[in-house]
Amino acid sequence: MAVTTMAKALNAGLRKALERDEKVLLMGEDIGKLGGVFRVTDGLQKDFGEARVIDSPLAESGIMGTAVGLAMAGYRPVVEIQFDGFVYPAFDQIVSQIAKHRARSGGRTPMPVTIRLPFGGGIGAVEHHSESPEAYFAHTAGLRVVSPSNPMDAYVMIQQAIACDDPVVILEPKRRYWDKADVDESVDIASAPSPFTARVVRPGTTATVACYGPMVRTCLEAALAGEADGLDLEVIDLRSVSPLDIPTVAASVRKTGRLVVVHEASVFLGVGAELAARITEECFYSLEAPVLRVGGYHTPYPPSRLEEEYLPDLDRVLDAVDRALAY
Amino acid sequence: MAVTTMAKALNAGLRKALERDEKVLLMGEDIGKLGGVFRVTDGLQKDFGEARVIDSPLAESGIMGTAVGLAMAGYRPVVEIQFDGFVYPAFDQIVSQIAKHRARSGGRTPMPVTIRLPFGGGIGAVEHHSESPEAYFAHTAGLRVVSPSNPMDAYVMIQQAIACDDPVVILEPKRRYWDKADVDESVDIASAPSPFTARVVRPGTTATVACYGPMVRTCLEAALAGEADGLDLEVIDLRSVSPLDIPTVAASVRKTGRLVVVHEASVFLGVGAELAARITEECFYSLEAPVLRVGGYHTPYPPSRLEEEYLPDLDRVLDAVDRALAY
Amino acid sequence: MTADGGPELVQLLTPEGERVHHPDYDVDLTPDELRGLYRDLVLVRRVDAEATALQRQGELGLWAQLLGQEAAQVGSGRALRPTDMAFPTYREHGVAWTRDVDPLQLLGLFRGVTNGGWDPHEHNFALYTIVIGDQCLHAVGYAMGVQRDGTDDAVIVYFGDGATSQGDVNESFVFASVYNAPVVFFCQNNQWAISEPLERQTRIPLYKRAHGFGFPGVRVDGNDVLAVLAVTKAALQNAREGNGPTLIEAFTYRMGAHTTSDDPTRYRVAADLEAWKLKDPIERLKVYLARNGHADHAFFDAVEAESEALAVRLREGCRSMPDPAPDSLFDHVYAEPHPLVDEEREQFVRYHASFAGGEH
Amino acid sequence: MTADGGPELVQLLTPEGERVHHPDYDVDLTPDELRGLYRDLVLVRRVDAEATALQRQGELGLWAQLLGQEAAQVGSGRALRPTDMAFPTYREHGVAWTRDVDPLQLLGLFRGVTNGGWDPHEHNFALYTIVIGDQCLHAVGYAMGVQRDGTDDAVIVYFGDGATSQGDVNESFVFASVYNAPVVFFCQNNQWAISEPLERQTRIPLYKRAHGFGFPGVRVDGNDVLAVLAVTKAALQNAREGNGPTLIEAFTYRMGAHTTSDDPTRYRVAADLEAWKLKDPIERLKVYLARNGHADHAFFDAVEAESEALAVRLREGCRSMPDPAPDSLFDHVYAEPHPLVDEEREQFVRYHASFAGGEH
Ligand SMILES: Cc1ncc(C[n+]2csc(CCOP(=O)(O)OP(=O)(O)O)c2C)c(N)n1
Ligand SMILES: Cc1ncc(C[n+]2csc(CCOP(=O)(O)OP(=O)(O)O)c2C)c(N)n1
Ligand SMILES: [Mg+2]
Ligand SMILES: [Mg+2]
Repeated sequence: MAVTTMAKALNAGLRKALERDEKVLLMGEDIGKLGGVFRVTDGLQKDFGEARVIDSPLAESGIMGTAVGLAMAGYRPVVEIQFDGFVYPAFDQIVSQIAKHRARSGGRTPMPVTIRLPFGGGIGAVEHHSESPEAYFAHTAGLRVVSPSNPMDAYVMIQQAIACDDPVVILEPKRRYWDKADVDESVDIASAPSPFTARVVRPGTTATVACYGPMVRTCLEAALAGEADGLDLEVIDLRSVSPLDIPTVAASVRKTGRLVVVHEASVFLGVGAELAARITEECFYSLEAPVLRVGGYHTPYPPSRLEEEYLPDLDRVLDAVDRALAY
Repeated sequence: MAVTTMAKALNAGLRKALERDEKVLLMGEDIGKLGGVFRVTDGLQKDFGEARVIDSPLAESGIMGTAVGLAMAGYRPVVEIQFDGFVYPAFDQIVSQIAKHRARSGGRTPMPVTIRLPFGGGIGAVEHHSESPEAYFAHTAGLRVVSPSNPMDAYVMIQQAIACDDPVVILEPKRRYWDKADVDESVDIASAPSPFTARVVRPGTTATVACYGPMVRTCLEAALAGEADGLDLEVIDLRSVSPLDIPTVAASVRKTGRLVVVHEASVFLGVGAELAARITEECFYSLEAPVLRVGGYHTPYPPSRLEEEYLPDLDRVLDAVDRALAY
Repeated sequence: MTADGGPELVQLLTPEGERVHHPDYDVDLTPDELRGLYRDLVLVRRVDAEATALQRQGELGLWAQLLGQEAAQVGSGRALRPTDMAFPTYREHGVAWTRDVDPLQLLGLFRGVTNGGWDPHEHNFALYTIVIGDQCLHAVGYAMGVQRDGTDDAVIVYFGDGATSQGDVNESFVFASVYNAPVVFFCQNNQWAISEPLERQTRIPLYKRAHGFGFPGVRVDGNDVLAVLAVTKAALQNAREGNGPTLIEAFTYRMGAHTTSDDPTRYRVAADLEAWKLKDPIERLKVYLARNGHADHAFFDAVEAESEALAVRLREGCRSMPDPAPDSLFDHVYAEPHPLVDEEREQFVRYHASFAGGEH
Repeated sequence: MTADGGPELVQLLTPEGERVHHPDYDVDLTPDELRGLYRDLVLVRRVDAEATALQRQGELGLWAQLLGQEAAQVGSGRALRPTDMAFPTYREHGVAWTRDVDPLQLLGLFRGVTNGGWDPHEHNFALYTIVIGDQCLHAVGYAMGVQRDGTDDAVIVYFGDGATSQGDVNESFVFASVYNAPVVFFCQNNQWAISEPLERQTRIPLYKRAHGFGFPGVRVDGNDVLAVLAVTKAALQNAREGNGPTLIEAFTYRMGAHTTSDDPTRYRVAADLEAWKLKDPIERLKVYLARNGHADHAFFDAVEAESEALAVRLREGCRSMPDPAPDSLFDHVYAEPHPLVDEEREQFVRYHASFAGGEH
């Protein structure tokens, strides 16, 4: 048990995965000597060699397409896309090959590819470095999409993603890379909760707030601030955005009667839309208010001097809760 | 006024656009001598020359990226992607460049690019030829996404898309290319209804069915069949999936109290999710039942011998209406 | 571009069936092996013809013909060792044949019964790839796996002239050269990408593309099964020995339509087709075999009979091919349980059962 | 790969400031023009240094340094006519300078005030492109527009050594060659793509990539402003005359970090840097000017003074640069009215007004 950052926890998880299974390979831009621009792969090339921690040419489709081939050859490639905004050149290989290949092969050829994607805003970056593309992947059958919100989950979930025989996109909330918390490296990933389940991170009764990745901290802060106003919010860390853990959210909504979904991605056709549609169907008679959504606007991610205006914050979460309570 | 197919109506619309504005260019694979694999561009290269109707190398990102440059140079490129499943290699140029460029330039550089995308299933094709990727584009701020359901709309909407200073993805329902109807070529596109508005194509009172593109005919057939069971369905042809014409749908739902959304794309994070979320918010107190969705499953599009099982049909639409009415 | 492939063209058997020699490439085959190649060519062409006919009869949704490309495919396919891996496009029926994939499994794909069909691992023959160029990266990745496994297997990947314009194909050249991967890029330049002639993809011969990435490129007469075999073997050997990738441009011609949906009369002239007919890949081997006493009438008759029997088997097999079970569309999407897919399948089964019960 | 660019390297001014001659390329500049180039180089370097400092002081979120690449950028930028169009990456501050873009506008981008900054049409200088390689296709498309306009303008596009691995860059080579577009591909090979050395992108010199696509490639000493000017002018002229694209590989070195976020000590050795310092692009021109009496102390002092004044202006301009209005994030997303954006903007404004009213 040691206090560490999410970036270091991911590093430790990757190291464990490399140790456990010699078929695990890491590939990406600048992940070798540099250890990745966020140092998540720091020291791994030195310890596991250039054949297993591979600096790739600067071509995302190339990374993803060769990962497909490596998977066919029995490897478990873990690819890093340097920033969210640079995953799009690889979109075809992800959507047409990685996602569909297992079904196409009648189950003969699994695609145990893990796609590491530092995502989201709030770090004062230039354009294309703050995107939240999860809806694209979640809408794509054949993929799984998860996002850890804290170091411990990051440590476990990266290993679970790598161990999973399905392709998993793991969205790493880059603004939380430096958040610190306890990480217990002795945990057995097989007996840890499935990464595809949600977790109630704060029980409450007034309303349910569902979120994932970078927004979990924001929503917990909102819940804390809300206490002063007499709000007792239940906060759910979805952890997985595809599949969604509907039973956990529905159980909460049946109790609270209200749901607010929070994410950085644009609200329009964002994950909140699916949750709203689905939860309304599941809990039609329990809902006291429509499911409300807090998220990005229908605009490109703005220049960094405006990002605080764009990103959901504590106030916007509470404002939505207020609106839900006003029904 | 003449009875013609949707493919021919699109051809006539493209011809009009080429005649009207010499900056309009067509680009794509096999659109020249062959006239496109669906003959939508038949005869246009012969009449407008190779400089304006351009057979491109076999590279979708190349098509989309050069279209960006042509737009910067003052042209209005209309690009054809041969089939829905081949748009993904161009995803980066669409999402990171075409969609964002105008905002990036502070409005100085519009991106009047029209992306023609034959989409959807039901034609007995091999893999990658029956995809419904609209949610990806609709979720992307900066794009507009429309889909005509009939020859007349196709004729007008393709011209309106080309005339629009924003990038427009026009989803052409390929299984309806050979559907025939009256087309009035004398219509003035400027005074025609905006392509970004929905249309009530069948008024009714029992429940509202919202759909677009290929599913409009299916839903109209369902409405007709439903009459026998005493159902009086209101059918809305959304025409635009981004933006969505919320007022038109909301007005209908306030009247009927029930909404079923139908599309071929996977339900999970499909357009129906957004409509469900949004309409539930708008019409919370009018809804007698949750918004129900009929669409593709969370699977890759199946081999063609199974596509009838996958695609929403008349029975599935009516089944959803029945379920909505059972609340 | 010279229509005959130019002076660079590697050829070992002329269109007239004359055995010629090349300074860099040669093959030394027994009469048995030569007859085996002939048999392959004939049977592969027959598969193609039957499939085309079955499509016309409505038994297949589509068929992508290989007519004219038999030698390119059989020659390269027979150059492989069983443990080598091959990555096809959608037209490699001849390569599939050399990898012992039952042609009925190809028909299943074009019939719409499956999106895959065979076991890629059993045959060391990947599934057909329809998205142009995607498989080139898969092949390089697989070759990187072979490198790590430490075997001396090699990998071959097929693609067309049109595919050379795709970003993915060029990225695969980068990865293969930078990692020195044991992969052979086999481009069948059949002169057309649907309706687009080669000039829409390149202004120089395609084999030269490799030089821009720092590895060898060679143009071979794609209608000469011996030359293709020799050139491919050499390239594979090179790969095995750790010398990295080679690009082979097999200069050939698509004698048929792009697919059964295509109408080539809209974009190409009959004269070209006539010229290429004179370079038929099967005819020249037949002449060579007969002229050199490597095969007699009995042999040719036996192949013909085998071809007839194959045709019968394909027709019957195709017509009696069952449709997949409706709910199989939910199969194999995920390896591990997935609540949404499970739920959808359940609803699907329940809904269908309601019809069976006559409820609707 | 030879660290000095090898025998193919086009050079007109040695690192020692000696004017040498080349059989294919030459420039004939007046002393005034030579001094102008020197001034450009010095001021561009100063912009870079000031911006780096401003980033350290927290005024910019990031800065991508061009230190060492001044000659490649100024030489190529000055080869352009005003009506030619240039497409930059994120590091072309020197080219921006030659296109009369106020450096403050570059600072605005890295400060996070805008994602664009200048008017591309006014300066014939496109916006910075951050997604590696995307702009290469834009440039080719623009050049196709120029072709259709029938002018004799040319287009230049900048990209790095790392970018050559991207599919889009290679597709741009295909389109440019097939359409014979009037475009010059200007690759600044600064030996590094962040932490990855050139060997991770190619195993042969990059200028040779062009030969695989059927157009000329040339390697020029990127630290020699005269050679860059000469080679770029020739390539542009070629494009104007309808001879299609050229790839120029400017052989140079990134003397600084990739960006201010980068720590190059993790991946490269100090000795390389020292070796490249001896090839400084400014020093050699200064020596040449002084030695040949083209410039005197007064001139060098004047440039120095101008550089100081520029620095002051940048510091002040940057610090006083206002943040954009909050609701400007909704501006210009669409050209035509969009109900969702309009509605979101309205809610946004209302929500913010509620704070102003002290409600929260
Ligand atoms: C990415 C992509 N774009 C478009 C298509 C549609 N398409 C199928 S085959 C083909 C032409 C391929 O030409 P070539 O590579 O020369 O191979 P050939 O068919 O001649 O064997 C096209 C454009 C596709 N399958 N994939
Ligand atoms: C598509 C894409 N992938 C990754 C990145 C992150 N990135 C920014 S610069 C860079 C290296 C670029 O190297 P090079 O092309 O040599 O240009 P240089 O920075 O050396 O000028 C990388 C990987 C990006 N901007 N775009
Ligand atoms: Mg071809
Ligand atoms: Mg570089």
